[in-house]
Amino acid sequence: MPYKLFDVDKDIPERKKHTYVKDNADPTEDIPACNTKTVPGCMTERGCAFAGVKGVITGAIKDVAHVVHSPVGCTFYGYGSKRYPTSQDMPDGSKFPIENFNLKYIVGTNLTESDVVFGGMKKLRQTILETAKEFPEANAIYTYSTCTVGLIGDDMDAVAKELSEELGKDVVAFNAPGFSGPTQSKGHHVANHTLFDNLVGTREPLETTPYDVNLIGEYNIDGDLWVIKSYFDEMGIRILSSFSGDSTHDEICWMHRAKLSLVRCQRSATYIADLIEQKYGVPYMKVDFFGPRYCAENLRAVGKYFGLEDKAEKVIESRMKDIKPQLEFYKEKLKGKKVWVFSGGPKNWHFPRPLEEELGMEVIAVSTMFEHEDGYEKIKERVDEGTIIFDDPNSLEMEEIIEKYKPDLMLSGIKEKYLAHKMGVPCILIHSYENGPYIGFEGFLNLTKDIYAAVYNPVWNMLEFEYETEGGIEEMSMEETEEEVAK
Amino acid sequence: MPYKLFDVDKDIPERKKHTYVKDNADPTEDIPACNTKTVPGCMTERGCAFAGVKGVITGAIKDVAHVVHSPVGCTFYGYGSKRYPTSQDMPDGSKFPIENFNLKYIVGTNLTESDVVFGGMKKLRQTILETAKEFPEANAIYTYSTCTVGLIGDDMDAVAKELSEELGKDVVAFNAPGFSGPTQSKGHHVANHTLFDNLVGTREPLETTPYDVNLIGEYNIDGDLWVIKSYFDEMGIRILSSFSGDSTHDEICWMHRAKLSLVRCQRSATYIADLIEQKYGVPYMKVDFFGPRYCAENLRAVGKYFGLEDKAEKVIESRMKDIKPQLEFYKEKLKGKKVWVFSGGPKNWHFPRPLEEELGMEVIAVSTMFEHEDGYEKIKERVDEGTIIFDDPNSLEMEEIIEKYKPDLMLSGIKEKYLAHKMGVPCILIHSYENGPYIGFEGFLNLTKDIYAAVYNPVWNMLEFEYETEGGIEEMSMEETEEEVAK
Amino acid sequence: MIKENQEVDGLHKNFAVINPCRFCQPMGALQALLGVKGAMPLIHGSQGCSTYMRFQLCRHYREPINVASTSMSEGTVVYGGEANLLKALKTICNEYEPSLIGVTSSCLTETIGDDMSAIIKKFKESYIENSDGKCIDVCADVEVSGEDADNTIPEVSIHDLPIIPISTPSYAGSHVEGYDRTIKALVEALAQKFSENGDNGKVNIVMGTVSPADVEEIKDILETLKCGNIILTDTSESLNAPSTGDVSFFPCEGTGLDEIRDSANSRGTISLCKHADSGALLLENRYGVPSFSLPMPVGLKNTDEFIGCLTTLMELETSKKLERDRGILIDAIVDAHSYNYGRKVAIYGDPDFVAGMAQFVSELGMIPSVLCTGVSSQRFIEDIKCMNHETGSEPTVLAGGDLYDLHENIKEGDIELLIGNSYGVRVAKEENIPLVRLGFPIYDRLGAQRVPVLGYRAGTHLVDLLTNTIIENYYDFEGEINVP
Amino acid sequence: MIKENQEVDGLHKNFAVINPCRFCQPMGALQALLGVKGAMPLIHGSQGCSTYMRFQLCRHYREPINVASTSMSEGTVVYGGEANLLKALKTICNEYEPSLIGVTSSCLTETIGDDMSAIIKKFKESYIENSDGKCIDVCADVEVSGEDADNTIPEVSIHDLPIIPISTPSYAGSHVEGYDRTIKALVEALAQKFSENGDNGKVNIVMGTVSPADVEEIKDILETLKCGNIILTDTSESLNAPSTGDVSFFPCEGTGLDEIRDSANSRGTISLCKHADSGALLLENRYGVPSFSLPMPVGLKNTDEFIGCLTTLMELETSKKLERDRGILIDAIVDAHSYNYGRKVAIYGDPDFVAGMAQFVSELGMIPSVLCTGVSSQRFIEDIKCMNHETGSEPTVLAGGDLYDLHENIKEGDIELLIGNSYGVRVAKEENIPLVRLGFPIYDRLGAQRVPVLGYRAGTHLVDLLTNTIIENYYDFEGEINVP
Repeated sequence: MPYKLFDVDKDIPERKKHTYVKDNADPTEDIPACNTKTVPGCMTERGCAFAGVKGVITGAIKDVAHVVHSPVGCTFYGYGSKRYPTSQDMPDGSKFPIENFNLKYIVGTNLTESDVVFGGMKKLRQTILETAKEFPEANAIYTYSTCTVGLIGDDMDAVAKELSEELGKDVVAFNAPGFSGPTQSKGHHVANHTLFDNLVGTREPLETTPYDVNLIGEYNIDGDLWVIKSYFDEMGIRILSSFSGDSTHDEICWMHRAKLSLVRCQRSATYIADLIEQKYGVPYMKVDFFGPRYCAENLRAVGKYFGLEDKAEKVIESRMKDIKPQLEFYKEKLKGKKVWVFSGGPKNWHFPRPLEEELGMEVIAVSTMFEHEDGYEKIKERVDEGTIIFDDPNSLEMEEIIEKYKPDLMLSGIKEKYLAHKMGVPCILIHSYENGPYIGFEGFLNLTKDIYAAVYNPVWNMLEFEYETEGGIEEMSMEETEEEVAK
Repeated sequence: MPYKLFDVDKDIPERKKHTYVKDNADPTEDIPACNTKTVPGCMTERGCAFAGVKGVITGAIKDVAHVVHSPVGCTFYGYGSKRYPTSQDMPDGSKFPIENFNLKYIVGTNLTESDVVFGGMKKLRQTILETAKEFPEANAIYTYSTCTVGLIGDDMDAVAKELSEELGKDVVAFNAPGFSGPTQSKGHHVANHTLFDNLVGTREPLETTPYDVNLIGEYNIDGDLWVIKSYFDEMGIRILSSFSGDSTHDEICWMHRAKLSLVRCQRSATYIADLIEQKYGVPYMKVDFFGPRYCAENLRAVGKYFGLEDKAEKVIESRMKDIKPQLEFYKEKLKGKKVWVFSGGPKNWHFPRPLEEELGMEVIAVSTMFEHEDGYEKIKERVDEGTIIFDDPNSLEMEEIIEKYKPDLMLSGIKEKYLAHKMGVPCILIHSYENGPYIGFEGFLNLTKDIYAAVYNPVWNMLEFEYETEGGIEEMSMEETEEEVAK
Repeated sequence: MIKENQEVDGLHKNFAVINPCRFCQPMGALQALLGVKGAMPLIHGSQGCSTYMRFQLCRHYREPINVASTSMSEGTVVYGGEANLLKALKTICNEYEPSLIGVTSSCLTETIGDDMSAIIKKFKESYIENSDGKCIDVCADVEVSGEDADNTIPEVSIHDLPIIPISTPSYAGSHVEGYDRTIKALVEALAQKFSENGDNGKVNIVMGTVSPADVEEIKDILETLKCGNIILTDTSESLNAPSTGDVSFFPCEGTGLDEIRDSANSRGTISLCKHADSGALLLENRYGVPSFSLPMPVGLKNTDEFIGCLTTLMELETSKKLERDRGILIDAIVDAHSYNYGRKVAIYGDPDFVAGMAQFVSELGMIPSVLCTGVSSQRFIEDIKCMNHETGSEPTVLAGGDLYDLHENIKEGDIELLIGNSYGVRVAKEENIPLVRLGFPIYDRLGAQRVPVLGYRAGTHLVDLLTNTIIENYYDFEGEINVP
Repeated sequence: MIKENQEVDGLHKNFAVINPCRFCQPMGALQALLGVKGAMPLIHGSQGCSTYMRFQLCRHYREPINVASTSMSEGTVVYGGEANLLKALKTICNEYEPSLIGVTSSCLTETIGDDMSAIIKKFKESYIENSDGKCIDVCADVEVSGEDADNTIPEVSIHDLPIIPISTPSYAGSHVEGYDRTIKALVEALAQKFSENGDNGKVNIVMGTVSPADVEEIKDILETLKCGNIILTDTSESLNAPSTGDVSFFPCEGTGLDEIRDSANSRGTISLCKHADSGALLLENRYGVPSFSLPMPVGLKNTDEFIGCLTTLMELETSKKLERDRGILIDAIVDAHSYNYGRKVAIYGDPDFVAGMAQFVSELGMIPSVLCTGVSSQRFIEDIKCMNHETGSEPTVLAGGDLYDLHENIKEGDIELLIGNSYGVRVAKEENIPLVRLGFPIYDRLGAQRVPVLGYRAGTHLVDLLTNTIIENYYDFEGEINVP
């Protein structure tokens, strides 16, 4: 019986099939149930489809204005979302006039009661026009459906089409109301298809080289993209289009011209790589740059594809020389520490092996909030027997895991972080990071340092009030007194 | 009987002769007794002679290292003293390498018990040598006697002379131990004579012009000097030497080459103007740039001396145009407000008339801590009948003045400020300033704004807890309730 | 100049909201419910709502925040949310065993028109208490096998468990209304008059959307006055909790249900947030408990008004400690004045906060110059007009504005200080104005939950904070000021 | 690396002190005396001493500070200071009517060798109480005419007025010794055993040179533990006084003389400043009151030690509130850790402050890297060595250093945070390191007297302060941190 019901789940037995304990004897298809609706009332960590579109994928593009077609709430919640910085560099060598434009502004249509009754299309139209006026520098306007809009049935595509012509710049509608699909993963899917259907193939790059790649599913969290880019630069590989970290609207439009697509986050962005391959014949390769071994292997694979093996080796060698001695130090310290990885999707299978191999840690549990079957298969492949793999944990399950299995560390997001902290378990942010970037060689060292510091936080030794009396202070002190007085 | 004994002074009747109430019928020589020893145990606001040298005069020079020959205390207290900024501009057009060097460092000999017993000359010598090594950019080293040194009898002049030769740069000793004289004024005197005796005439300026002046007794508090300098620049007058705001060591050395000396603070610096006139024949003029009228009059006088009357008028006109309408506004607001001026010396006769004429205020009391007879004569000349003029107030007298005469404003120093504040009287800092500069036309406007703001501080209307019940809130509220319930 | 959103030509835009300055109603509901001991908030909507709000709350308070969701999805939307709500109630009752469930609606469920009261009634009516105290038969779509039974008895029987529907449509009003409606819903559902002329000798205090530290300050004041009280609602401990090794999935401290019940017997209700006095008015109208809507007690005058109202109502003498705290505040204001006077300030946030803070900075001699609240409130505009009348200042007032309007209006003036939540940092940086972080959310600093602004003592710390920010930015002269 | 001034080759200089990091002894005496209710400090020396020190105290506390002087001058120096001291005592007794006079010496009067005890004795002996309770005949140089007589009776008869000589030569030690000697002189002169085995059920606490807010925190802790206490000395109100319209010329609140007298009957004395335990040792040796010299209770471990010592000594249970405060401090440290760990810190100031703060920043995961105190103290060096042993850190220790040494040693390292008084701002600016202002004096910010560091609660605010300084300077990424 590889499935396990948490003690706390006695009254929601349907949770059992979401919790799998790895047994090497099990057939491959034994994985947790996933990508299904959350049990109502369960304290899920999942988000909604709108978050999947704007929060994950489109929000990372540097030169686009975002219009959320929603009551004020969704607009606020979509504002200043993920920590994906952008440079001001544009593909033609110019500078985008506003720094971190993608983080600085969000526009909303501020739907009110009457819009719910009479429809919000007019308001959407006017808001997009105002957006174009207020942000003339924006090279495109993306607009997003939300729950209310999904219900009242505004035809956002029609508005987008009309205004694209009127404004002379792309206006793209993303139809993923919050209630679509069981998780934010639905939003990734919509974003991929919408961007592909509307944009890919509509523009031609300024120039092409034989070493042009699409870097897909890399959102530049804390500068991850720039780490990869530095490796590629040294290898002579050019990122023609990034999807979508530090990207531009135009880059999305000419993705069809790359020689190869590399898919980093295979949960949120394999869709578009597939579509581009199908329609334009650009092959893609799934890559993993987390942890030194995977990073090296994948750099070699990319190098091999382009006949740049030597250059890949050089990059690997130079970086490994720097980090290896340090990793050895930390491995000595972290050996045997138990860790629970709880990420959105792919980081759950990016991290377990590196943590075990490079740092000697023991991955006791892996959980995700929006992974699908293929992801769980990879997770299962990469963890040891006995590891608990569970889908869409609720808060009581999280408490049980911590109480029963006593991890020394948790890797997760901010909503879970303070639960762990309250229970005396350090937690490293793994969606955004603590002191990132975490990708690549030096990034893994950053992660390692954060882990080391968190695990060895001196305060863990001070949780209990302790006072050593050393045989009774009063007595001792009085003796001294008597001695002194006797002198 | 023009002299008055404060009620609080019944047990120190010797204070009576220090307190004079102006009567127009009195002969000129009726002024408060001054420049005499403070009654021991009286809470005087006076400082010591060392403060008079370093804190007032030499500390303003930008390129000199200061060595206090003292136990650690005096060195600390002499550190970061008055708020006199310096530019990095040197007379030869170069830049002094350290910004505000005069405020940044102080050196001490750190005298200890054995030095008190065996003498501190060796230590002084070594400290000066170290100072020269640590601050090679310093163009001279000034060293100061203090109480302990005055008692143990170290021959600082001998050390200074020897090291001047050894180091090839001027080392100057100032022999004004804290206990010399009744106030810091003794220190001003020593500083003037020491600088004159040791430096004036020892260097020649790089060039001279027919419009070279010494600006004496202007220490650049909050940038006052730079205000005057801007007027002079427009008039074509050059400050050859400043004594000593934003000055350099060399400037002091070539003061004998000016065409005219202008004495701004006539308490602390008339000495050197006198000495220069006597020895080198450079005439001097006493000037007052506080308040628009005095400032205009004195600019005219200086202009006249150099045949630059027109240019003086231009300066006056342009500045008056700016400030006049504003001053009129404030005068309307400040009319009749009572003010007590308590400054070190000359500001006590710089400010009363401007406050009365320009702002319509009533000067009810003037007091100083180190003024001499000549200063008191000027004060008396410039205040109205009935004004109390008193010397070296103690804290109880200050309380009595506030309680009995209820000034609306006090102008004084920081030690007195919080006493006034506790008693509900606003206080403007007049040694250093609140939002200076205060000199010249625009400076007087600054002062006026500070006064206006202080007098009209909204909190003065909120000192008492007040709560308007408007006929009883409970009742009112309950009525409303009944009405509502009745609906 | 008063500028109301979408009503004035002066604004660049008439439709778009850019960088909003308010949340939606359910967020306010959470802020209220997180101060009720044992309460579990349940948002009836898409799970994005609870996740987004938990995220905002977590990063501000740096505490675990638990908010359940009915996880509405495509399929269920079509048929209405009844099944999801029933199931969610069941799950919560069985799994978490709270002392109260506050069910808030969302734009989704308001749009589809779910009747939450009816569904809750159905849940309670059709609820079958089986031998082990769990509810199992309500939701037809779930099969429960025998092995999953549990013998734990919930602390509160589900029959008696208050399940309170709170209508908080996200497309109307803001979190401020959401807070207000929640307080009202709580007292409406729970308050009971115990006897005809009963008087528990206590005062009810409606806190508004303030920080836990503010609640603590108000409780300290009430304690020093020895004034019995019922705080609606008390987040002081739940949102600033110690590390103990344990975690709680709802507030383990806060206002007790018995206290809310008893609120009908209090001598009066003081709302420290004028926009959250509906609960107080209900208590007044239904139970005759007089209601007083006061300005947020920030600074001298507003705190005086609170203390005056409180001591008059409760027939108390003011305490020596309070007098001392007031005197220290005055002392600080006086000493600070030369740095502060004439400084132009922009303030944004919730309407009562902005109005209270505008009054306070006026007391410091500063000039409130741009005042922005995301809420389109006439009451706010009246407050500011009234303040203008007294202080002579004439701020630009953005009622129903956003941070983009704020920024545009700041570009026009010579603002020297910005007061508001973390979202203003971009305006602050672009215009090179220091930002004093107050309000919600503050996600880029630690300890926001420990910064109070209410009462004299907090006022003094605020004087220090504001003045030191001014000094840091406008006075540093080699780090020296006022050296005589 | 331990560098003691004038003993180590590593320092650039062997003689000069550049930008000192300590005051002279009389300053410490004032800091102690300003916490004694009704005490008037009198510095027997040149009037510059009292003026300079008042200036430093005024601008830090922003309070009127009164310190009398014997105003020694050229003439009187030659003949010794007897006449001046006698006259000063007379003036003070008649004019100010304090409850105690603390007479401190200075470098001047120590150098000329005045025997202050003898002069005070002479003052008291030759004091003639005339009909109106004033002393008039002591000082031969003053004529008093009949009209100047006054009928006011001083509150304390001059016969009974404690006039306490305190030897504080400025050329030895520092203000820390001055503080220590003053506490010792106070208990030496005043403490009395009321009965053989008497026990007043109280604990004596020697505060050290801390802020008024620190005294308040310690008093709060003692109150929550319901622990009777005698604070030596209590500056909490005298140096953070309200505006009342009145002014007092000596502390109108503070430790009462009766309390100091009663200190001989306490159950123990805890010195929260190891360098100020002479008074405690005197009480131990003379009256058998056990003495405990603890590290300054900054942060977790040191506060634990204080609470442990206190509760053991006084046989108390710790309070729920203290436990909560401790838990919140832990919570804050945990949440702050990812920003703070590995940050290199330089700390300067009084030895107990530096040692306590070094321990605290270690608890935050920071690395105390340069520690500088102006006091050449073996005890300090031992404390740091002991801390090094526990935490594994190896700071550069400057014992007897100055701010110039500090700066030189900072240039060598990668210091990311500076903690100390306002004088360090020039180092901070030059090296572009943020400065957290703690210690004395802080003249370029408002409210220094209201910033506590002692105990758990203050520790939490300190975590917030230090962490936010780190975030402000090293983390701001468009004002966003940790957005998942």
